[in-house]
Parts: sequence; structure tokens; C-alpha cells
Amino acid sequence: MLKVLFFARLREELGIGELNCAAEQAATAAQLRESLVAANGEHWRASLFADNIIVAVNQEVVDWSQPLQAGDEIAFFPPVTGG
Amino acid sequence: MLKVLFFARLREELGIGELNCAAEQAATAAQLRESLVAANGEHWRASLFADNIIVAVNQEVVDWSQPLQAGDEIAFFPPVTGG
Amino acid sequence: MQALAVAIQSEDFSVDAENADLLRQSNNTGAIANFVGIVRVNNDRLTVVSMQLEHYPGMTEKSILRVLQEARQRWQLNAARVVHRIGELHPGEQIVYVGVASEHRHAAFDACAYIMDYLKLQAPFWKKEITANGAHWVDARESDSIAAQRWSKP
Amino acid sequence: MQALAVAIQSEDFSVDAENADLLRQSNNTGAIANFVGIVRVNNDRLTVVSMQLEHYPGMTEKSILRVLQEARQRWQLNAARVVHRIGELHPGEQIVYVGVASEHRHAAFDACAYIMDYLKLQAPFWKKEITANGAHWVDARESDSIAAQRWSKP
Repeated sequence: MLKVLFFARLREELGIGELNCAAEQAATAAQLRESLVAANGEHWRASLFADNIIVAVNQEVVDWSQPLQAGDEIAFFPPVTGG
Repeated sequence: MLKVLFFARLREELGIGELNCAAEQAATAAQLRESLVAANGEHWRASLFADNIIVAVNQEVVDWSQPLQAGDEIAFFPPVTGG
Repeated sequence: MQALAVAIQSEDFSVDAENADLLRQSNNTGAIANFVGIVRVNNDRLTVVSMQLEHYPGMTEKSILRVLQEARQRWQLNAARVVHRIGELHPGEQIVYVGVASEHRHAAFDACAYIMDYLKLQAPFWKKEITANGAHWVDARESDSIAAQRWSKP
Repeated sequence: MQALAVAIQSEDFSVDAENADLLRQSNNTGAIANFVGIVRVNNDRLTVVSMQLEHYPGMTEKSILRVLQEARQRWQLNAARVVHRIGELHPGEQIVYVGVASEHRHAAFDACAYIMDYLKLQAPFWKKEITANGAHWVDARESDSIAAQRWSKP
């Protein structure tokens, strides 16, 4: 299993903060994003493919080519605005 | 009259923090320093002519060529060490 | 307590209390540089009623701690700490505290500015503003590349 | 209270209370940069028992206020204040507070560092250290020309 998290605007737009999905569905972060859109409908595309969406694997920001493995925690979020 | 002030190490070395002297004795800050040594003895020279001694007239740091006039407040002090 | 510390909390903080903790963690400190972020009243000419702050539990704490470690490698620091609030905040309230203790002031100032750049530009926090015209997520204004340039090693 | 304020006092200060005054003096502040100077325990490997701080009453206040005015002309500041203690201080005690409030952090940081350079290098204060080996006036370490270079206008 992969643990998938969404934060801030993404969480609100998708109406969900966390879901699990099978690790076989996605060898990389990019493939996971595509499979989430395929599984949940095209209205997810506008959110997950918005400009500057960031992906973190196991709490580290990574490139979309990052390989995934079972047990990983993957988070999608918009640009940060802290401080 | 001129009001003359000494601070910190100078005040301690000279044994005095404040004195008055006649304005006619000194047309400039440099002349005032010489006349203070002349009036108080050569042991004042080591203190007033030590490296980096600063002179302020009316609470502004000035050059030694600064002209003086009656009523001025002249301060001699070593390099500052605040903060 | 640790010389490097991160707290994410909804409660307000005291700069005096945090600075006292910094001093307890360090020997021979001569300089403390602080940054305190405040919720602004106006943003883009809209009056802010309140602000909602969200973070990524776990990643936020871990990534800030790593930045404190980087800062300590880069500058001579005795101690450093960050307190960042989350949840609902109102204009005029404190959002974030950064405290850096060092023997000398230049290291403290530079490390404090470096940590704040990270908090503004890379730490996983998100702000939602509630104004008279409704609620909206705050847009990011500055790019990571600006921060990276500023602190790139020579 | 004024947006620019200077206090020379023997009593200790609270950073929280001073920052609250800064906020009362300003609108739409988003950033406060602070510097807090602390009496160090060791100087030149001697253990400091206490420190005696002397100033030039009148000139000190006036010259610091002028530097706050210069800083406000140079950066977009909402408010700035300095509290500098005099008299007998002990290791670990607070000596000096600088607080600068601005809408944005870079102006606050830069102005705070600028004001501290003035306080260290040009404001009329003198420190005498009392150590186990006796009392001595602290030597100035940095030259005015270094400070002038750092802040010279382009």
C-alpha cells in the first residue's frame, strides 16, 4: 500500500485529506498522479496538475520521477505560504 | 565659558568628569586639548593624546580643527564599546 | 531541552520565555537575533478578519530541524529555535518566532534571516485568509530560486 | 509613545513588552526583527564577574534617535526602538534591545543590523569588565570604517 496525503487547497478541492492505494498502481510519483486521476475522475486533473504542485515522498520534496515502493507516504500540496 | 567633559577611562585617569574653562583659552578643539595639558600638567598628555581619543562638541563628534565658542559643551572620550 | 528545537503549536508564545530557553541551552552567548512574524491587517487592500494556518505534521518539524542543523554548520551558533503557530490567528497576533544565539551578532543575524527564508519559501505551511469578501488560500509570492540564490555557497 | 524611541536605563527590559509597544506604534506590521545583547561569561578567556556600563547622557539618546531616523529613511519601517542598559550588569543578563517593525522581513532585518552596528561602533557607551584578575576597560575591537563600508550607499 501507498499512503497518499493532500494539503491545503488540494485537500479542499478534492474533498479528501488522505487515502491509500495499491503500490502496484504506480512505479513513480508521476504515475501515481496519473493513476489518481484515472481512479477518481477527470475533475482531479485540474487540481493535481495545477501549476507548481509539489510532491513529497516520505516527507522529502522529490522530482516526479521519484520511484515509489510499498509503505511510502506520498504528499501532494500547493506552493507553501508559511512564516 | 566652555563646559568640558571626560568619560570612561579618561575620566578615571584624569580623576575628573567635568570642568569649566575660559572660552578665550581655545579657539579650536585641538587648542583646548593643548591648553588642558598646559593647565593641568604633563600627566594629562598621556591620557588626552592617547590613540584614537574622540572629541565631541555639543554632542556631535567633530574633527580637532572644530572652532569653539562660549557656551560649547566639549567631551573627550576613548573609542566606544557599547551594544 | 535541546540546543536546536522546533515547536508547532496553536498557542501563542513569549519571546522572553523562548530567549530564556535559548540561553539555558548555550554557553557564552553574547547575541540573540530574533524574528517575530505578525498577522497583517491588510493584504492586497482587503481587511483580514482571520487567518487559518495548516501544516504537514511530521514533515514540517523534521524539515525545520534540518534547516537549523544546516545553519549551525554554516555559522558559529550556540542554540537556535523555531516556534510556528497553526490554526486560527487574527491580525496583530504573533505567527512565528525564530531565535538564534551566538557569541557574536553577525552569525546570529545571518542565521536568523536564513531560517526565515526557509520558513517563508520552503517549509510546508499554508495560509488561508478570511476577509470580508470571503476566504481564499494565500498565493505564494516568492520563488524558491530567489532564496536559493541568496544563500548559495560561494 | 513615538514610532521611534530610545531608552537608556539601568532596569532590565522585556522583549515581549517592547515588541508590544512597537506594534501599538504601527499599522499593518508583518515582521519584527529583534536583537538582544547578552553579557558574555568569558572574554579573552577571563571569567567576567560583572560589567559596568557608562554612557554620555544626552548625546547617547540623541545620536541613537538620529540613527533610527536614518534607518527609517533608508528602509520602509513602521516603528523602531532601542533600549540600552547602563550601570552594573552580570553575565547572562540582557544589555541591549533593538526592535524594528516593518511590513516585510528584509527591511526589518537590515535596519536591525544597521542600528546594531551603530550601537556597537559609534554610540557613546563604554564597558568596564570586572574579572577575577581585576577591572579593566574593554578595548574597542572593530573600526568605524568597517561599519561605514558595510552600509555605504551604492
